[in-house]
Amino acid sequence: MFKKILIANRGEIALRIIRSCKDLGIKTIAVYSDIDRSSPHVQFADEAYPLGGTTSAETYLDGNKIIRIAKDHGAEAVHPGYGFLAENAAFARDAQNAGLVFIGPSPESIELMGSKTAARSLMEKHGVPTIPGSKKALQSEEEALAEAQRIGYPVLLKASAGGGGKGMRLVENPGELPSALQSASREAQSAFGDSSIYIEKYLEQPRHIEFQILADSHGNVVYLGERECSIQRRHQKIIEEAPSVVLDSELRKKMGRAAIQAAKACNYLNAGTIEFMLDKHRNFYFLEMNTRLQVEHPVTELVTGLDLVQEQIRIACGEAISLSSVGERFWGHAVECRIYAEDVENNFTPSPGKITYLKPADGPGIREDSGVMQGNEISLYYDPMISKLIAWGKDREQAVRRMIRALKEYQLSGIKTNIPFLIRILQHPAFISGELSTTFIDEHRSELFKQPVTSPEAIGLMALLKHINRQRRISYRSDKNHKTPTSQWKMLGRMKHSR
Amino acid sequence: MFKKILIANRGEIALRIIRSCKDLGIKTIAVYSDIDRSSPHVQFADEAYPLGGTTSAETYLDGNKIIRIAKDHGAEAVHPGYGFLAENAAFARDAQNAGLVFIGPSPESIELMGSKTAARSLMEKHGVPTIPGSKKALQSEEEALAEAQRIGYPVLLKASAGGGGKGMRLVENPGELPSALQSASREAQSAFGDSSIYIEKYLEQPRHIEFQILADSHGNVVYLGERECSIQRRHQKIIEEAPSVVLDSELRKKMGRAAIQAAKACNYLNAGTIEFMLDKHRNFYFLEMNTRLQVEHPVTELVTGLDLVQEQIRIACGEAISLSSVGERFWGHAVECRIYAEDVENNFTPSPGKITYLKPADGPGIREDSGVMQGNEISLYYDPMISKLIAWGKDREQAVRRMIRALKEYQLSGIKTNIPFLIRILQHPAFISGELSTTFIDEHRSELFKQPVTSPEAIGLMALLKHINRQRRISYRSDKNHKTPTSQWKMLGRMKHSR
Amino acid sequence: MKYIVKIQDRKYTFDYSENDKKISNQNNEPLDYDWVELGNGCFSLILNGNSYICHVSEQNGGYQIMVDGEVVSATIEDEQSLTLNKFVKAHAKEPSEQVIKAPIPGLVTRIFVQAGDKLKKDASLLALEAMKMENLIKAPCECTVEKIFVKSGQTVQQNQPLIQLKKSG
Amino acid sequence: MKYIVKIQDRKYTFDYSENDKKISNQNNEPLDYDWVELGNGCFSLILNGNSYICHVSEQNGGYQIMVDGEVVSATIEDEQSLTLNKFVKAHAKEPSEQVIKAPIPGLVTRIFVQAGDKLKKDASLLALEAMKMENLIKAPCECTVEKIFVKSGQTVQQNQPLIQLKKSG
Repeated sequence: MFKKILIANRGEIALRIIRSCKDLGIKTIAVYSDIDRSSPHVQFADEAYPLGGTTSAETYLDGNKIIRIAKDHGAEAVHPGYGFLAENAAFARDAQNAGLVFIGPSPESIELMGSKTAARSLMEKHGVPTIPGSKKALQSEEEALAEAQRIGYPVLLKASAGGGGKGMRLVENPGELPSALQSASREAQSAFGDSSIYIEKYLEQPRHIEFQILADSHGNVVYLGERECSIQRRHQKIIEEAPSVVLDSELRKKMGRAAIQAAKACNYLNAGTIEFMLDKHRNFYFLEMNTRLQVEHPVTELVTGLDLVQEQIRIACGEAISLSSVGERFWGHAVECRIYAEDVENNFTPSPGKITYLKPADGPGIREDSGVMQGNEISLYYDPMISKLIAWGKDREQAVRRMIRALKEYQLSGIKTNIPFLIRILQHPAFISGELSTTFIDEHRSELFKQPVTSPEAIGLMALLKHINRQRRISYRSDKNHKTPTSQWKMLGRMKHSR
Repeated sequence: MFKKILIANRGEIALRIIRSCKDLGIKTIAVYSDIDRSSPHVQFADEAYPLGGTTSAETYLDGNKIIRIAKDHGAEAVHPGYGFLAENAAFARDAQNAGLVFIGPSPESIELMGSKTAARSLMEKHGVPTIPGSKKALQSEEEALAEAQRIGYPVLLKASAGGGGKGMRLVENPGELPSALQSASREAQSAFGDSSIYIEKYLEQPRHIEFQILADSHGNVVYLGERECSIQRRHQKIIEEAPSVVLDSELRKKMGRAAIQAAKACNYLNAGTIEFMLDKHRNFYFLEMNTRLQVEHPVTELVTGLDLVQEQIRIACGEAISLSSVGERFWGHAVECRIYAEDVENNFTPSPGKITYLKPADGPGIREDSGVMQGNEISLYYDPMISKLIAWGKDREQAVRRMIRALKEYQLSGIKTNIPFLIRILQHPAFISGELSTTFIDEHRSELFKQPVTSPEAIGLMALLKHINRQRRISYRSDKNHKTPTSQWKMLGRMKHSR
Repeated sequence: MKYIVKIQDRKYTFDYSENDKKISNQNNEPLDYDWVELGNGCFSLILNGNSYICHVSEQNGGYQIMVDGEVVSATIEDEQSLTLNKFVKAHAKEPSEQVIKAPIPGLVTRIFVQAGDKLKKDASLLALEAMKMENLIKAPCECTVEKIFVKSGQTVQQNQPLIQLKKSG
Repeated sequence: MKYIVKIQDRKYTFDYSENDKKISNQNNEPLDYDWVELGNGCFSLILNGNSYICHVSEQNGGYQIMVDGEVVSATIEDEQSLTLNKFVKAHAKEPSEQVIKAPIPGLVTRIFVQAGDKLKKDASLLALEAMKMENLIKAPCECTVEKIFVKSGQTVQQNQPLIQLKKSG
């Protein structure tokens, strides 16, 4: 087993990896940008070294700086988390050349699956179904128009190097295509340094179902069941669950086998995810492969009992995976909500700022993977995700009810978050009955942006009492439910003395 | 299902019950003493009413006040939690007479098992093995001396009405007996209003193994496996786990059947716990039955997937339990640590005070059932337990490692706690190898009260930096690892602007 | 003293007595309340036995209240200021000019309009990139572009003026 | 300025320069440190690349440091005060009288001794009940009881004097 690992990431995922390392008795090195000095991942690592600078390019994307720190301080391996350098083949190669173990697949697998068009071709060659569309990056507006005509509107434009909804556009008719293509291309360039865009058939009411796989260096490949991630806004997942209500054992086996085929097709090593779209006729199509840990991996952990980060580390150490049929039977049901700093009413735009008050939820069935502390700042420089709340229940209903309870308990002030919006989704009849699709939020827009339900009189009174007592700390109880006002003052006096 | 339940308790257990009610869609009523106005159970209940007063007798032990509030505000049932009125037959009867459902067993069962000596006789009649000793309350010092002589020293004095280590004394020889008897008797009078004491054989290196049972109104009685609660200080449990490392399937079945026999002997209804002592020859003896939810119930929840409070409510509603063989197979392993406000070095005396800083642990495998918020006071009036931290792992090793990680992450200031002591127990080789007994802490005293391991130079520096900068908030980085000191000041300036 | 609390589009009137701290609502019913600060802007309110835990912060002269996972904004006026404001409003005309400000800090990646353009509602004005996402800023109504304060490639702060529009008609 | 930090029974000397904020340890090695307050008395220290999160609070003129689940007490003296203290100590004799104070608030349930009693180490002095638990207060050394300040049944505050003892021999 490794003695020391450098974690080339920040936020909740860095802290989450540190925790798994501690549980294995492995020392950890954190790296940090200037504005992350006060972030939890820096405090909870055994060692921490500054990267110097603030932008992603100067810090968490600067592979050379990170490799140098790893070598200087005796790390044997690097865990890239997700995002940043996690799917950067050059970094994986540089790390290996520097004598470090990259905790992930080979640079060749990353490259192969990193190009969405190349990945599609490979899948087709290996009999994994793909969505109809152009196989390669579009060369011109004319080609895009012709291709769209061939497969039929609506179509989806997607970044070749992309993921996470960046550089993605839905186009309903030929008139919209030229400007959508330009804007997607610009976004792709800025996010991935590659402006290539491809086109594909847009599926109606599709579900996003993905399979978690593990592959070791002894040739074993297993799947750990699926996650349904259909609830998305701006093409980004916000609620994920495992298992999916729509899969039966037969379909799960069929998709699981396809996932293993996909992994084998690129000689995959370590943890990876095969994303599929499932249409209403229960046809599934390969979407892409994420050659890294997913944001939503905790729901799989809760229903399989595995620690996926520990599995990653063991595989990277050369150990063989010793799992059998974990992909078929699950322990209850798990749901994850991503808590984002964003302004839901304003098209989910990021809402940066300082967290002035934070008291997370806890209690039965609740796990939190958070990357922030009270006083931390959600900046513009990185992803605006604050925390992941994960609920487990013996069935889906219990998991969802526990999640709603936890979201209502969660207290965070200073910035706008999507917590109220998440609660409205979870309470929506269509969500409760499991009628999900990637267009869920658009379909149910009118009910999801409804007004709050707490008594307006109580809310009004809260504002008034704060207003009246802005300058002093008061504690007042009207006398109806209590013996006399006097006893209240006595009580306060007593409390002061006992402090 | 009930529409509204009153919770006749405080602290973590009141909040924990509120959470289960929320998950079932049941409204909750909290009651509170004057000094508990700012406690979480008051904030998270749907309704809250003051009991008026501070002492237990004026508040959480005043059944009449509580029943009146329940009736006035439309509660259909009362959940007593543990402690206070949970094992008070008169309260259960009064509640029923007032038309409320008491969520627990019948007053008759409570009475029967409430007297430790009557319970022992009943068990012997039903073939459940008990520890050799006097069957009834001792009438005099002479009787005590004679009885002790008969069963042989060492002997244990115990309160007839007791539980939780109160009124309990270990006596090694006849010379110690008179004063121990007086002091135990006084403590029993003050804790339970009953000074009766009985005597029994003291088992050497015994383990405390208890069985969780559920009994419904349709005649079904099941056991949900065992909990090992051998780690105790001052005769009170501080670390509990499920399953126990010492039980094999055969012994588990044997003890489980005895537990069901015990429950049937007193016509038991709802959740209850049969406590056994297991000696080194694997003989087990009935210790007592707790006719209520236990503090340590969460470890059973984590390995069975059940919510025991919800099971209690369903049974109280007349539903039949639908569980089969849950008592035989478990999902991984769970450990609970009770975090107490106490001064470990000073014989575990309570350490009351205000919690000036609180940031609990979270992350994979960690559940917290807490009853306090930052700013709350641990008072002298009630039990000094602050919180329960519970860790789950796929095996015992992982659960224990996660618990150690969480305890090290847990940050609480203002009062002394037993956190450092808990860590030293969990890291002790005898604990790791599962060699537990109720005398564990005494046996390993010299290693458990060892000094800290963090670099003293670092600790010294922390004190010095706080000392130097008492008056102002500083942020200083020496320049060795960073480009220039200037860039640090620049960074700070940048941060200020973006706030 | 009477206070008017505005939550979204609705108004609630409360009467507060400085002397005995009693508060009655718009139906002149006295409110049975118990209000305790738990710390850090976090409060407990028990109103007619109903318990709420909330976090109240000041925001743009009003208040933001977080309760039960929901966030609500409220503004408060007392009798006197309200009377004054009504007078001012009655004598002012509705402004026909509007300055579009940056809703978030970010980078202006593209400007789609120029001064003098007549626009329909929801026409794209400019693209603002923040946290790697492109955000389109659109026209709030039919209007004419009056002034453009920023250039493509420019970094802007939150609330920095971007474009001045004049309402059509 | 030199500072002496005492942790349990060991002493650590640091040299701190007000000008450049540099600190060196007792071996005159400059320490590479980075110290940030995270809020509420919670601090982050990075010392030679090792990261610690700690909570430091003032306590009886010294400091209590909580780090990695452990709690350590420290006291600090600077050169000047240390020299002064040494002088005072050298001229004072060790006190032979000791007042036993209540370690916790509680109720005195029983007093086992009376003035004039000669006691062995660990002899029970009195019983103090708090949080429903009886706590025996014992003699710290061989001694004689000089004065008893409390009565059975009396409620006492933390640090309230209970009994005055005189060390034997």
